[in-house]
Amino acid sequence: MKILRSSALLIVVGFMAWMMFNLYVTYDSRTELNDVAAYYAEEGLSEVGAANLVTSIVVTYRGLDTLGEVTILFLTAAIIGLLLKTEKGTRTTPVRESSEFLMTGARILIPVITMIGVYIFINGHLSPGGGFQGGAILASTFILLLMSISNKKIGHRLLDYTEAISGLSFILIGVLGIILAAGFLDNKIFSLGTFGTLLSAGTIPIIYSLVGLKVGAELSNIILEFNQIQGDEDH
Amino acid sequence: MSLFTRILFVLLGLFITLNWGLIMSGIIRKIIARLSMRRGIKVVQPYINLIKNFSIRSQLTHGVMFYLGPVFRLSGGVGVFLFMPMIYGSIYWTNFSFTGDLILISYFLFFGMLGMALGAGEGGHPYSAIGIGRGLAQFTAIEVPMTLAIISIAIQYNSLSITEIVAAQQGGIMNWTMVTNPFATIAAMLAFLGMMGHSPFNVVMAPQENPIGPPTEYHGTFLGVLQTNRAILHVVEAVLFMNLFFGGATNWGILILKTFLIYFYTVFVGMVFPRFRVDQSIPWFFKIPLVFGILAIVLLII
Amino acid sequence: MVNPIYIVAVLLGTAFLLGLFRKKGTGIIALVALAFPVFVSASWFFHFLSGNTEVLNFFTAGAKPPFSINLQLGIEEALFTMVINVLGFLGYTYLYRDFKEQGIKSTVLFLILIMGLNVLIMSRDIFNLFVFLEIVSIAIAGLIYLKRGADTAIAGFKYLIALGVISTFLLIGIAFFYLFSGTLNIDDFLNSNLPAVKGMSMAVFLILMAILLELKPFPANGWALDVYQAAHPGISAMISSGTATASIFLLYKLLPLSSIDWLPYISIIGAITFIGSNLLGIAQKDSNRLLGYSSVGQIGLMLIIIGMAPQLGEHFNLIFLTVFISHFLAKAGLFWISGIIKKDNIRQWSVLRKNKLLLFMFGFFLLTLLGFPPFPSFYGKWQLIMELAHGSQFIWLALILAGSFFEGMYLIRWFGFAMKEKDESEEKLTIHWEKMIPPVIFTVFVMGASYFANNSSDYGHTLNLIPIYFVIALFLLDFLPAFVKNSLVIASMIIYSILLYPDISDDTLRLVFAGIFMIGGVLTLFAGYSVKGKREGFFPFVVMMYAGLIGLIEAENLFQFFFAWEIMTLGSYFLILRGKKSIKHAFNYMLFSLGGAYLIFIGFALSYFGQDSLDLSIISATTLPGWTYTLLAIGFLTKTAAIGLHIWLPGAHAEAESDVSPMVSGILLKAGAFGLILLFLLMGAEQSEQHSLLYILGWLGAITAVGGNLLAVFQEDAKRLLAYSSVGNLGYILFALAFMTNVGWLTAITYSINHFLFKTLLFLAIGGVVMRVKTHNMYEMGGLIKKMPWSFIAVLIGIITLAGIPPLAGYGGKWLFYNAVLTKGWYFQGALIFFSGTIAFLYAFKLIYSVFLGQPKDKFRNVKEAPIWYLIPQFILMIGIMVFSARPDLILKPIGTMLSQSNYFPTDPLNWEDVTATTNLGYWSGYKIMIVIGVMFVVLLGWLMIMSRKAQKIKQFNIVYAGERPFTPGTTHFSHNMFSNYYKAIGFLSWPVATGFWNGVNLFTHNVADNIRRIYSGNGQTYIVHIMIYTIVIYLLMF
Amino acid sequence: MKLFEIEYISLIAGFILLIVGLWGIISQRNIIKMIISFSILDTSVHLLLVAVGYIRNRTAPIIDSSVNKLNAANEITDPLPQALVLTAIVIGVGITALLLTYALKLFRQNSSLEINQYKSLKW
Amino acid sequence: MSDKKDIHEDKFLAPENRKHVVIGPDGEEIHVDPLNDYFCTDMPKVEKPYKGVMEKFLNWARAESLWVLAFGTGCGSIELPPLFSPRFDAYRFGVAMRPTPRQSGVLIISGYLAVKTLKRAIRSYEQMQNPKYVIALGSCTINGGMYWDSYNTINRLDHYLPVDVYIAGCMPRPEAVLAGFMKLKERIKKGDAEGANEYVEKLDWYKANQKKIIKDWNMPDYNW
Repeated sequence: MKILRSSALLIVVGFMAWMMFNLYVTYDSRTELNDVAAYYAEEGLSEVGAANLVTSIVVTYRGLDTLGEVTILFLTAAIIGLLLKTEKGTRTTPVRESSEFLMTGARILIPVITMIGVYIFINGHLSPGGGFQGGAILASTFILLLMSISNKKIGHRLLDYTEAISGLSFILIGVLGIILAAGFLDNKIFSLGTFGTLLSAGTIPIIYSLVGLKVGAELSNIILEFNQIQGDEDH
Repeated sequence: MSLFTRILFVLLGLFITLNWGLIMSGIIRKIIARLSMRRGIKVVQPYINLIKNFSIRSQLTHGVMFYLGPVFRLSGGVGVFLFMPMIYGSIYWTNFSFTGDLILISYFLFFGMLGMALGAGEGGHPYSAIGIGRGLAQFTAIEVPMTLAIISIAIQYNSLSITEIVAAQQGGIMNWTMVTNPFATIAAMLAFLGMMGHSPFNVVMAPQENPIGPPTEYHGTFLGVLQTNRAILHVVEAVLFMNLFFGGATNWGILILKTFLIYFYTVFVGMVFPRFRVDQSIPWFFKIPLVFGILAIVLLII
Repeated sequence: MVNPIYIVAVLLGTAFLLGLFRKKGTGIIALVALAFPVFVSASWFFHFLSGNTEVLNFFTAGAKPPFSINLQLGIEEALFTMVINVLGFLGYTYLYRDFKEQGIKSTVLFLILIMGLNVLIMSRDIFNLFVFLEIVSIAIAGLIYLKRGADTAIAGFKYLIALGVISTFLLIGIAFFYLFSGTLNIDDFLNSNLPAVKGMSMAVFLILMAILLELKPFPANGWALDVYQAAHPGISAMISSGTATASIFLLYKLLPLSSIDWLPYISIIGAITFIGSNLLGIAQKDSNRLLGYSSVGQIGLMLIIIGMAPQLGEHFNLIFLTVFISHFLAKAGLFWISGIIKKDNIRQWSVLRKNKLLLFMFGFFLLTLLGFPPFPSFYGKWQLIMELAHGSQFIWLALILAGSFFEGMYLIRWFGFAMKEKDESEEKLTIHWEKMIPPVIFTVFVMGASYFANNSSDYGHTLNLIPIYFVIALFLLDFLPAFVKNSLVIASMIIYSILLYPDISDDTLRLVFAGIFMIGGVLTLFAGYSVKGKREGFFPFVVMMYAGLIGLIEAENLFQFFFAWEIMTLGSYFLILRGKKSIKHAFNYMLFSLGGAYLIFIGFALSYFGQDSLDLSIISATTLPGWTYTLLAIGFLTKTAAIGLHIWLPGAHAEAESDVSPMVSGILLKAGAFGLILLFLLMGAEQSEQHSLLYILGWLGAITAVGGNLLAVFQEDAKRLLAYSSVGNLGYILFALAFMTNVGWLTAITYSINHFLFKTLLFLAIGGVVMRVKTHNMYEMGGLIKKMPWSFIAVLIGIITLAGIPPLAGYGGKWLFYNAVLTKGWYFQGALIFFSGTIAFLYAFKLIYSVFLGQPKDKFRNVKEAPIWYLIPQFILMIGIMVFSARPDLILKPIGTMLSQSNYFPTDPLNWEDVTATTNLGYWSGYKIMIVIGVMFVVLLGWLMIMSRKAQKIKQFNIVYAGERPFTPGTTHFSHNMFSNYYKAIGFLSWPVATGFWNGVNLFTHNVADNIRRIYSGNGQTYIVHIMIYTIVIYLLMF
Repeated sequence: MKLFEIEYISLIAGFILLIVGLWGIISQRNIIKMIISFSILDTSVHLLLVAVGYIRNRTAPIIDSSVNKLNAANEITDPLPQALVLTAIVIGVGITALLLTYALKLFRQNSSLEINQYKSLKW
Repeated sequence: MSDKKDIHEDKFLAPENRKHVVIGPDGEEIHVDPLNDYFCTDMPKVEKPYKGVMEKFLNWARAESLWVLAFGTGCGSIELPPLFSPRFDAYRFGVAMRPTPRQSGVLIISGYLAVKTLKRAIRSYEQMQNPKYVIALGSCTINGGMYWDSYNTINRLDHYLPVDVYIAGCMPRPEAVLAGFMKLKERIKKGDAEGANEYVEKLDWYKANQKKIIKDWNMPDYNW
């Protein structure tokens, strides 16, 4: 029976593989940028002013996607909160205090990692990196924090506020784009600044900062949610 | 002919029919008695019975419909008489046959049956209802060969008018339907056996098991009315078959002879065969008479 | 005009903003936020509606597409965003309380869901679509858990994992799409005219496949069905109406990407989904899952329509929009109702009866789904079928109707449960007012949509809706006492008849049937006066039925005819459903009616093939006569309950209320006869190729007559007996019509009139009796003549007419029959007919004897005569019978004259000499026969009365009993199994072959459905495998 | 050999991972393993996306000193897929997190992670 | 004593003849008293014969058309069928058997009459129509015959029914029965056979006699 099932599944996956192979054989390596990409390469600098073209695409050209992306994380956090709501705060067994080693390490590392994270999202328009990456790093700080103070309770409020305010600001900036510039999420609300400097590329650094904060807060939130039900497995 | 004269002749005809019906049943029973080596009843015994029944002093009634039952029954019998042309070629004895044709008669036969059924039903006697149930059930089967035969002769003569059918049979025995359309005749005459309610198709009355069927509760005057009807109806039914299959009658003498023979035939069969149950008689009608009926039509179509 | 991007901004902003709040006031804020997009999209929609056709593009990021993402807003987008936003607003209102319980986060999810749906519709960038599709999916995945429980969790898991796989396909597709096209913008791609490469079409295949899978095609939709079943119904409403709308629009939007012609495949997928889901619905008992199947089925139908778009041409919009809006409104409404009553099993929906409004809305939405007139999808379906027929897509036509039929099966069954199943729940139905608002508003929307659909349909006519307005008015007046409404209905019917008369006075045939419908209607309504109280929900449907009947008379084209036919069916269904034990029978009735209606529909469609007008006359010019006529004939025969199709009739007529039975039996059945008349007329007598059909119909009529009458003989239920008798009588009519001769048709019309007169009379009389004795079983009655003499007289007259005994009118029919049979030469069929005529005696006697004669029963000692309002119509009918018996020439002469006209049957007419009818075979003088028999009867009666004037009245047990006395009345009344000997003899002819056959069909369908649905094993992995296999199969089909 | 070029390798790796992921989803009974398989599936798509955007011998799409601003179009790889993959990753994270949450939920309710134990909804 | 009698009567009243209550279709209670409700409780009247020739003619007809109720009570019933055999042929005298008392004029009590059978005989007799005649067959009907001291056989039939003709013998042969018919005819033609009216006139006496011997009366006083 088991063999039968496996072979049946194998046939299905085999067909799938064959299908994908058919797709694969249509691929031929690229030599040229296509029109759209070429436009980004040529006009991106002047239009957006960000050295990192990926960032200018992510934040500006495809800003709506990014908004959606942020929303997805936001959604995820909200859903996890919703799903795990009833199970929180019932921790009965006291959690072992974190080890000295971890606490000390965390005390040293947390500022450093936070700094790196902030750096990454602030410099998103200049170098590889950006809001998501920076946010993720920030969230890792939070994990460390959580681990080091495992016996203390951490409220959601700060994270929620960060999330909400940064999200709102993101949208506000987007709306300002309609009012002050050519469209929603247009970064040319104010001047693009000097190319290559930190405060260039219009709203991109701001947005990326907001995104970084938001992503950090959201991921942290998710982690927090998971963490808070940890230890309940005993019953 | 004025309406008055017509009514006069109708009444006269009715009188003759009634008397002939009574006498005929007396004769027939006399014959039956002789067949079984008895002296048998007096020929006028039916008259005596009739008088006796009308002379019964006390009467009971179960209700209005019980009362109306015999009226319906007698109306049925007299009605069939009224719509039947009795003597061919005579304007005096055609009764009211101008109002309707063969179909009228074949359906008016039910009028009396229905009335009888209702009256007997009102009596509240279970045997009455059992008898009626049997009678109706059997009648549906009888109707099939009968209908086929009627259709057959209607095709044959291209008419539903009895007068025309009789007219077409004039001029000798070879013109009778009996000869020209033997299958229809056989089918109809087999159906006729059932219609007359003699053995083997007398399970309706079946005195031994079901006292006397529908008229169980009828007595005295009511019974007298029923007997009167019976006398009339037997003759008229015989006349119907005579008209349809045996060339009709041009005068009362021939009518009396032919109806006697036709009626006697049913009694004769009854003497010979034992009684069928309903669930035997119905399949029987669906076998032989039905085949003859179908043959009668098929042969004509071909 | 507000930039639609603000919809995104406001919804998302509010969602973020809510994070700042704790509980207080969040609900109101969210509600306001949700009202905003309604306003925006509606303003745009009306902007476009008022003549602005320019499609607007909104850019983001200050750059032009394809480099940035743009949103497009045309009339289509405006419409779809509008409906979604309205749904969102109402859906939120509906879920207000639940959201309050579950906290802000759920509200946030809902806002984002609506936002996502809006962008899905407007966005023109593929990747952006992907992102927002994921947003919608994830939001749904969270909202599923609004109703907490183990089921919900696993449903959510299955949903997510399936969506994960689907989105993988989508993303691969997008990646390769970008690779080959170099753009992500739809418009840009469409303008660029790139050469079709295989990789490109495969990428598009993956994209479209993912969208299709999002639409939950059968059978790769197990994950979605679980969600429907497990989720909070408020959320299921959003999924079913909201996301499905967005997805189908997405598909519509993305279809042009493909270089391969996807449309046939879409149609095939749609057809499989439509039929498959609806078939599976038959075996389903869980209400939410059933709604899920229905949703999927409806989407299948929409897919078919999209796939058929080229064939439908200019009618596409109407067809699609009506079907879409019906599904959208009705499905959301049904889910909402489901959430209010909180019952899982469809049998438990009887709890709906505790709230009239809910019940009304439930029925309303079901009918909307089913596509009955005047609901919008009726127009859509009509147009669709007609166009398909026009384009000779006959298989599609059959498939669509088959799917619709399956859908009808479970929806009607469900409705029956709601109306009639025993309500076992003890507790009161708690209804929060805010949960009632959305379905009420959607009900109003359905009405509005119906109005618009009627106006925008080619065949729509304001006049069509007049009876509907009347029905609605009666619904609104339902609080009035019954007699007021009854008077109102009677008055309106009389007035309408008077108004109608000039229109049809020159067409005797129509006049006769209009007379039957209208006079019969008024007479039967008289009986309604005996009902005390309000009689809620009776009069609207009476009006509906009669409006349908009259609509048939008035119909000038196929559309009007079918419209009226459906209205009539619907009204009568509701009337039949009112009976106490009618749940099963009304279901059968509706099922057969629906089947019949669909056959008629196909018949009409086939006759439309290759023609341009919808006039009734196109039937005679049909290019596919064999199919058309056969289908139409079977369709009408379903209504006249020809043998084999008759099994719905006895129960439906017998279990209906006392005054409904005469309506449906005496009057409604004539609709089928009228349909046949119309059909045969249009077939034309001279079309020799139809002789075989007529010949078969003739035999069928004869067999029906025998079968119906024979079955009636063995009934113990008085009304059932009469119902079977109707089957038999309609057999006569069918037989006579099939002659296609002058006298034959005269016979049929005489029979129609006769049957109307005596069957209405009998049903009224027996109905009155049943009303008093409260049982249908004849053997329980007996001896009622003394209690109900007038009813007895009515029944007596009725059965004399029924049996065709002279002098009453029934004999005229028999006489005409003989003439017709002999003229036509159908002797053996004729013999069968006459045989069945004698069988009629058996049941006629059984009826009158068992009920009125024999032994009176103790418990019926105090019963009174039937109400006077039952007797009045009976007397009018009796007078009618008497007049028709004495002077048949009054009616038959004009009909004969009309039939002798050149376009009917000029040869061999019935001749009239004064009052005597003659043919070349025989003669019949009803008037004289009446006089002769009357005089004779009176004379003999007088004589006997004189002879036995002194008779002693005696009582029931004063019978001779072989020296004994009867035991009890019950054991003395010979009635039960009265014709057992007859059964012994020819009972085998009454074996329930047809019932067995249809039961077998039913069982087979159920088994098929039950076996097929086992593919939904409940295992999430199996569902993924389904998705993969489905994709592979489609791939293999396409490449 | 074309096949050993980096874009082909990543493409093939992507497709193989895709198949592995699919196989894992449909064959592994354990919910956690299914989620892991989903992650693999997700990753495979990211890999594919990046591979699609790759152009051999070009540099990252960041206009810094290593890129000639005026000739950027001929020196950088396609930036768009990279932007897309960023979004896709986040979405994948979201879905994975949700799946895990549901898995947790299921485990809490039924103390089982076998997918075929959860058949209460069917037919 | 009277108390005892009541109990006595109650004991013999058949269950179905006791008063009881049934529920009507509307839920109302209906009180049923079977003996009064099912049976006509009127008493018969004397039916006066016509005067003169008319009555003579009718009596002739009645005499010539004797319809006998086919009701055998005792061993004598075996003697009746041969009456209609070719050897005796009672038909020729207008005698015929009828299965129902409604249509019969002659009741033949053919032999001993047990109390149980007496009840049936009374019922059958009362159900016959006026004029009606009773022929008692055999000595058992005259004085009890060999059952003269039986505990359940009546001794004198004419205490219970008005007898027109007694035919002595144990058993009388069919010839004797025929002779009895002749005798009956004579009586009818003379106008003497008015047993039906006599029965009505002396109904109280007959009923008292009947009730004295029939304990389980169980029927109305007069069976129409």
